[in-house]
Amino acid sequence: MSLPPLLDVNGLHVRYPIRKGLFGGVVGHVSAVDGVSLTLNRGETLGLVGESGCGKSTLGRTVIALQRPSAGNVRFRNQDLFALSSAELKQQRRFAQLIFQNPRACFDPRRTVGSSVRMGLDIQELLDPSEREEAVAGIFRKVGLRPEHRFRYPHELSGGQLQRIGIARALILKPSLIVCDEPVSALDVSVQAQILNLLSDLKAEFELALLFVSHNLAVVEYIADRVAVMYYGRIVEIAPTHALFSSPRHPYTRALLAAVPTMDIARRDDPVPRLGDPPDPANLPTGCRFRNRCPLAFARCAEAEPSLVTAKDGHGVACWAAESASIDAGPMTAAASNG
Amino acid sequence: MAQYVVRRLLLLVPVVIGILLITFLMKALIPTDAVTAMYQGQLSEKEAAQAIATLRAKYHLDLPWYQQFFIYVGDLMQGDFGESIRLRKPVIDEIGYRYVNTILLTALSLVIALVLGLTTGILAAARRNTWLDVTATTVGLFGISMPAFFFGLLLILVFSVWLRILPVVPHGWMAIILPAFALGIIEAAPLSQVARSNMIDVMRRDYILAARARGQSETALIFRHALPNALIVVLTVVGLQIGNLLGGAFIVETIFSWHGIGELAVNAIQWRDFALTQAIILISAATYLIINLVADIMYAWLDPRVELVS
Amino acid sequence: QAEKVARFRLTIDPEGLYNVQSISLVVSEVLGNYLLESLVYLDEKGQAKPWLAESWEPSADGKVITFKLKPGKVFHDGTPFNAAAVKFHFDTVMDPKNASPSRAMINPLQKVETSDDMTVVFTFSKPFAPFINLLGLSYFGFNSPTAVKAAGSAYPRHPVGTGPFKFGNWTPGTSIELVRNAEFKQYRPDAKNQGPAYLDRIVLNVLAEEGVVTSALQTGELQAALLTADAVRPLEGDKQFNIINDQNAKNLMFMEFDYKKPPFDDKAFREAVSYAIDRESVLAAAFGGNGKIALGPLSRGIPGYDDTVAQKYGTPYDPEKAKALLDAAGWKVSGDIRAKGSMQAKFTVRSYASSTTERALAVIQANLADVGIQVDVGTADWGTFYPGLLKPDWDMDLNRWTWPDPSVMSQLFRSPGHRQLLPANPAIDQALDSADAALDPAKRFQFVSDGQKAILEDRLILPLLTDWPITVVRSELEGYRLDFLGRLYASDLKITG
Amino acid sequence: MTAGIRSPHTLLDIKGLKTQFGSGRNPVNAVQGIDLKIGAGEILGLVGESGSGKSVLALSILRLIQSPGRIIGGSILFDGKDVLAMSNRELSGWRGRDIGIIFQQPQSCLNPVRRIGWQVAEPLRQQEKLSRKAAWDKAVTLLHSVGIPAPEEKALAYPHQLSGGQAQRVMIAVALALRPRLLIADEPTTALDVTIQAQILELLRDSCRDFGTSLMLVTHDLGVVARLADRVAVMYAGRIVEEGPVAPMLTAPSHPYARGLLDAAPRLGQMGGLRLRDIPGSIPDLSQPMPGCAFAPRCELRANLGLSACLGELPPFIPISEHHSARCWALPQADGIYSTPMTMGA
Amino acid sequence: MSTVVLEEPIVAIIPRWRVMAGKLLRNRAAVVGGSVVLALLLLAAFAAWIAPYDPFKINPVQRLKPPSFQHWFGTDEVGRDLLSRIIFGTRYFLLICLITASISATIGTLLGLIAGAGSALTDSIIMRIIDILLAFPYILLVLVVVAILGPSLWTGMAAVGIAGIPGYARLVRSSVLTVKREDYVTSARALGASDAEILFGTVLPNVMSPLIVYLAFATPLSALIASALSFAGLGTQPPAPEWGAMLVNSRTYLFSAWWAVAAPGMALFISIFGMNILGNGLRDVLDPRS
Ligand SMILES: Nc1ncnc2c1ncn2[C@@H]1O[C@H](COP(=O)(O)OP(=O)(O)OP(=O)(O)O)[C@@H](O)[C@H]1O
Ligand SMILES: Nc1ncnc2c1ncn2[C@@H]1O[C@H](COP(=O)(O)OP(=O)(O)OP(=O)(O)O)[C@@H](O)[C@H]1O
Ligand SMILES: [Mg+2]
Ligand SMILES: [Mg+2]
Repeated sequence: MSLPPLLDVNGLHVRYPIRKGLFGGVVGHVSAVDGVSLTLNRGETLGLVGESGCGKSTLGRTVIALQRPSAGNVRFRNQDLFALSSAELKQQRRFAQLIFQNPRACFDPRRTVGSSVRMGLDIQELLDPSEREEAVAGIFRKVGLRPEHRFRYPHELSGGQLQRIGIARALILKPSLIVCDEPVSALDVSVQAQILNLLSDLKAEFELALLFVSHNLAVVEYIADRVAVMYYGRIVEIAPTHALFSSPRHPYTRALLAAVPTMDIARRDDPVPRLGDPPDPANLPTGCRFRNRCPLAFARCAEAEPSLVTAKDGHGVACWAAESASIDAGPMTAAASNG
Repeated sequence: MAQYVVRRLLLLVPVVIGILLITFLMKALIPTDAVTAMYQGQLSEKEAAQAIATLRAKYHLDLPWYQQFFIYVGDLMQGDFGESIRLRKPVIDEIGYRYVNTILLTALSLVIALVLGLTTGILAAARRNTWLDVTATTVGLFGISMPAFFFGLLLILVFSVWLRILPVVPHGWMAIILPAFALGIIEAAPLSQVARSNMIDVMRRDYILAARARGQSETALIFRHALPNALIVVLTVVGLQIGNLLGGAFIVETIFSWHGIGELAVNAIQWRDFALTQAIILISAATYLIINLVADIMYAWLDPRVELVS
Repeated sequence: QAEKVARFRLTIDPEGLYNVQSISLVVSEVLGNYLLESLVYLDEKGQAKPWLAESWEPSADGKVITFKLKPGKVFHDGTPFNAAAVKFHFDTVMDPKNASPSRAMINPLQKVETSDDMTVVFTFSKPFAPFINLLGLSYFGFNSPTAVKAAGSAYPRHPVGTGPFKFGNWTPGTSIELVRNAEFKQYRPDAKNQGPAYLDRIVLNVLAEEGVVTSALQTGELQAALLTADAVRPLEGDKQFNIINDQNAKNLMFMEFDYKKPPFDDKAFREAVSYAIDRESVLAAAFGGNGKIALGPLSRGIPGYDDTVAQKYGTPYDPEKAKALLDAAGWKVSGDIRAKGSMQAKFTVRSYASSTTERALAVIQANLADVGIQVDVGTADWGTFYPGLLKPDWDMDLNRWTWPDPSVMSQLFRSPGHRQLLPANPAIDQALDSADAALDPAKRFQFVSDGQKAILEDRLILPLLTDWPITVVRSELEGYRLDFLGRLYASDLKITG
Repeated sequence: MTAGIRSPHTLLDIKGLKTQFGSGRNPVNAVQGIDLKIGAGEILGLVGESGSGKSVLALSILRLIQSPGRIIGGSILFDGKDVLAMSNRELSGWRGRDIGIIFQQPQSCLNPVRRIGWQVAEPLRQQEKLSRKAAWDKAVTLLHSVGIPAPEEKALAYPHQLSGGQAQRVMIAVALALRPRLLIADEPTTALDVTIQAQILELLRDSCRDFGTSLMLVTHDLGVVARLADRVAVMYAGRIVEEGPVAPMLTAPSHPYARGLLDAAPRLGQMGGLRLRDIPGSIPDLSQPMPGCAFAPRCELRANLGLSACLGELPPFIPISEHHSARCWALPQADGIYSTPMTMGA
Repeated sequence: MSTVVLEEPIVAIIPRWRVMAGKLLRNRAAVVGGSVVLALLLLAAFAAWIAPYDPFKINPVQRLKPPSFQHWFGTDEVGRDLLSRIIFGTRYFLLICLITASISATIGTLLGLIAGAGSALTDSIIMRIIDILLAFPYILLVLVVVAILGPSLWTGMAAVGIAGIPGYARLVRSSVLTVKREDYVTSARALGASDAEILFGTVLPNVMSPLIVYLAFATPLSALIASALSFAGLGTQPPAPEWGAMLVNSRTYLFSAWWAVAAPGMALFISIFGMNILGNGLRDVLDPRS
């Protein structure tokens, strides 16, 4: 490939101070993103999965410069986002948009949804003011709503409708990247299906790159081209979707996959691997951060943190066990022999 | 915890210095000083002018305000609040007993306000939209809408002149009853409203629903589950109210001849007795700040989500 | 036998009970009524009579007065009252270090000497007629020098005098207790009781709010209190209460002008304003009619007040005349308001904030509006009002004085006047200077009368009224009587029933 | 397969239950006449679209509906006792002791200012009249039994000091404290991660088995249902549209809505580039009158078959097998009507 | 391509303000309070036509006459018609409310916005200033300001206005802190909106409803404080028919001419009461949970 990637994230770190008490004294730090590097090409969808609180949203927000990293950089459309002036950044913003998990929370309750969608055009000063309203009506049709829906307030719409409008709001700027932060987690299955279908249609039509954050593996499998698995600030495994789901290499990925309840009644009594309680994010174990929950953990895991090693087939994993053994995608319970 | 308190106390320093600075700036802006004001209406001639000059020099009133400020702060460091020009005695002597009076009055009225405000607020919330709620709310609004002196005089009329159960002229401990009630009832009104709306708010929370689902009786729900939560907000309001009580009770203090610093404050300003005004401001501000510190600590104690960290 | 206690009202807590330092009303009231005695008292005609003094003798040139004291008076602390005590008091007042507010009153006094234990000699820079009457004031009542020296700066909290009551204790801000002086001998012949007081104790309660005082009188928690006319109304007609008006009151409410500023430099204008005010209405509004309107510049209660001058030269309410005067002076009516040339008759009247001045101002405003002069009203607390007087930039102000002697006129209105803006007026200045120098009462009164006339003729001020302080006394308290200077015969007080 | 084992004893018997919110012109009919039975020891899965009235039904059963909502009709019998006729006093004795509930948001259901131990012990003290000490000890035991590590310490913690999974376990401990005969779990794992969800589900299943507790499990995750439920009821717009044993319900549901729901759920490892089949449109406005089948406006089947009855008349429950029935006018002709093949099944 | 337009019937959309107005009209408290405020506005606007007499016209003969057919509310200590004074007093009352509220609300809101949205440093500087204002005894603050500027209606109002700043600042700050974490604010930022655009375009409108409710409660309180100023002799200048001053000046008549106290007392009470219950009503109406 000669073209540079659309998005190139390099050694990104984001730390949050932990504030406590009335005066918010800083008592420690959470490394929400702890050295993440990844790339995303035009029109590609990267799924980002992982446990709640592992830093998916933070990563998503940082790559579109809604959050300053404490280290590392993000190149977007060949520009270092954090080296831009605010006017330049504003221009870049047009091309990187965001959709949130909770559609109800991401609309200003005091504006009609039409005006919320139009706001992007107004701010970015796209189109002639007289054409903007028409453009909004058009994008409403595009996401499967009637233009008349523009005049409603968020509370007058259902969650599914609002999520469509959320997509419309991002789409109207004709972005090249949309970060979707759990866009369907708050919706029930039937509405979720509507939104996922809509997204995959639009993705094709607009040559959109998506960074699709979710903890629902099935959803990610459905929409993503590649999937990254995150565990407490790090990417522990990254691979093309099919490869990841058919032959997961990191024990955490496998545990995740095993925990997803299937609708297959025959397997309802299958034992589910116990992972133990999640660690305190401010106080992760030394060495491999997964080791205290890992059935494969051995001495080396406590000594040093494994780094993400990408094989030729594009399948990357950060695990000592995966490196030292020839991992085949056997069931996890059987893979404990490395201990 | 101790560290936290120290840190909080240190935070008070800029506030206190700010207050001091502001008052000195104000002093520079106020168009008279105590000496001139004291010789008001005395038949003034050249000699009076000389007396004024003498006194002004004695109290450094002839210096620019910032020099006065440094002198004052210097004295303050040594625990010297200065001397009241009007009263010709150390400010502390006058403020001392009045401060005690004010604290007594504030404390008692606060107790009354809390008892009245909480019971009516909780009752109103528990019996929401019944006549009881309407009555409590109306009476509460009545308290808020009533000028203090008007209310004070009515209390005297009823309890002292008609019923003759309490003295008009303050003597002994009985003297505190009427002013404490006057203040307490007035302050109870906003407390009652806050308690009511917070109780209503808390009673709508999921954990109350969950507790009800566990078979808790309504009484237990209100007192054991909801009240501790509602109290948290009430506490903040109380902390703020104490500020009002400290300085704002002057009308009640005047009417009931309860000689606290509120009454003194008004006089001190009218006398342009700066050392006195200054000390009152300082001491009320300090009290306010410390009480709010205590309130915050209590807040952290009531609300485990808040942690005191230094 | 039960202790006899009377309870009276104080309007505010005294700042300290030492007449060298404070001469405020409340301090004078406590000291003058109960604790201190003076060299002279004024009889019902305003004549100085011997009290602690036996006799006095001015020198021929009028610059020296020699006082002989009555023997046998002792201070509450047991030390004798003598010439040294008198000298000590005046020396303290005159010492600039003490910045005594009473010093200015006796300005011509140069030195005080004692020729023997019972003789005091006062020397003046010029003959100083007001002196003898001033001595009757509590400002010149005597403190025990021993006690003053011993207590130092604490003395104002522990006064020691010779009066019928001794200082007991003081709950700051709340009350002052006075106890009977068992050794007391009355040196004032006009008191009914020549021995120690009948009452064992007097409690002075600090009560600011009048409504509260009325209530306390009704419940019997107070036996007597000074009140305004309004507060007295509910007690009127009730047999339980005697209402005492001090008709000897020596105060005057008046208006004055900025004489340097047009149109107030024009006598015709001042005169028109003077005719325009309905004093009876002011009196009714401000004091419930409790007092007397004033046409002359001196209060009726002051010896030397000349009613003929007041009637002849005064400006009784006559709005038509006021209008005529304004017309004549070139103030043309245009709409509701007059104007002369480019100047509109639109001014401000300022005063200190109190319910009485505010109501008076309401009437004044209405009266002036009737003749085409529009005034705004501005009141401020003393602290703001008083220094404003010294900045000559106001149009008119409403003011009030209280003083027992005709010398008030020279203090206030001898050029350049208390506001430093009066032009020299030989007629006024000479009459007032002479009045202050004439030791012979008859002569002095002539000058005082001339002074009143001159001030009136010049329309220098606009006298309004004298109000009578009202004391309400419960009927069980007997013998509540005030002398010419408003001092109480405290040893005469008796409680019955 | 453990599904389908029916206990002879009916614990909860709901008939024609109707719950309404608000009054005035347009009350919201959140529950529109529900008939439902739960047997002793049985696990019933209740699924349905968001807003279909699952939570309202759950709260109605416990009579926890608050103003402006109220139960306007029907009956609830719990072990033969008429729940709707209970006095407040009887209710508070019954709740907790005989019936318990767990909600979706465990954190917000725990009192933020009370210690965990206190909250677990509280019903024991109130209902079992245990002493403070005894209640506390039992609370610690309970916390241990739901898998809280170091229960003695954690009993002293406050809710904000717990993770979501721990909080949900505490909620379960509280609900199980009095060993109720029926436990209602309203989306107990929706807020949790899959890994923790798996543990909680296991815990619920084991607890029910151990204590013989019946469970009504509200969810819209069919995977969860597949894991736990013996029987499944599908709700749509305030009504149960299909009810039956778990196996047929998850493999061959009869009601078009139940089927649509099944199709819409993405399945791990089985999508293979297939497009998700969504149900166009959204749940009807429950404040508008619905004379016929509420799903009719969205129903492909109705459109395909051109049925007219659907919009005019509410279909009755039509039995499919012994314990399986559905409300659909198309049912008698249902064989082979579905155009797409099911991707389900082992 | 999924451009299927959903077959959802479009129900006629009621504008938001009409929804609010409808809610307001159905709220009894708000209606009662609102009518009081409306009545005040009408009285103030048409005082000259409604009042039977000149409120400044004194008549010493008619001093302190009890209510009668000529003078419905009686007369005051200089014989002015109390009814007329009360009617004209509405202007002062409303003026005081308006001025004090606009001073406290604008400055307080601005400070609160800046503190809530600004950097940690700005926040702590502003909050220290607010602390100072709060710790400064309320009434003393007012008195000192009046002492500096000289007493008049305007200085009194300015002082009361200043003293009211901390309440607004704290309220707005805490609302801003909540609102600025909302996703819709992040959305606006993602669209490229500048800080100012976000603050005034998105954050401010969303802190309006607690602000309006607070306004309805705090405003009448400042009218009460203004009357307390009159008590200290620093309030409105006579002969302005300002209720607080009238009440304070007539309080000695409580025992002898009750009507002189009752008229301004009731006027003040009813107005403050009305505004308070309007506030209660607004709170219920603006509460999204209701
Ligand atoms: N503004 C913040 N301040 C402090 N800590 C934060 C902040 N935002 C997130 N964190 C912490 O950073 C970590 C990662 O949070 P993040 O929201 O990125 O996780 P997530 O993977 O998106 O989780 P979820 O699935 O729950 O959305 C968490 O431990 C969280 O508590
Ligand atoms: N307090 C209430 N006031 C008014 N309507 C309500 C109230 N609670 C619920 N409803 C309505 O009742 C209907 C059913 O709601 P319910 O919460 O039972 O749905 P649900 O099936 O539990 O949905 P979810 O899956 O989102 O939890 C909804 O239309 C909802 O709007
Ligand atoms: Mg997230
Ligand atoms: Mg629900």
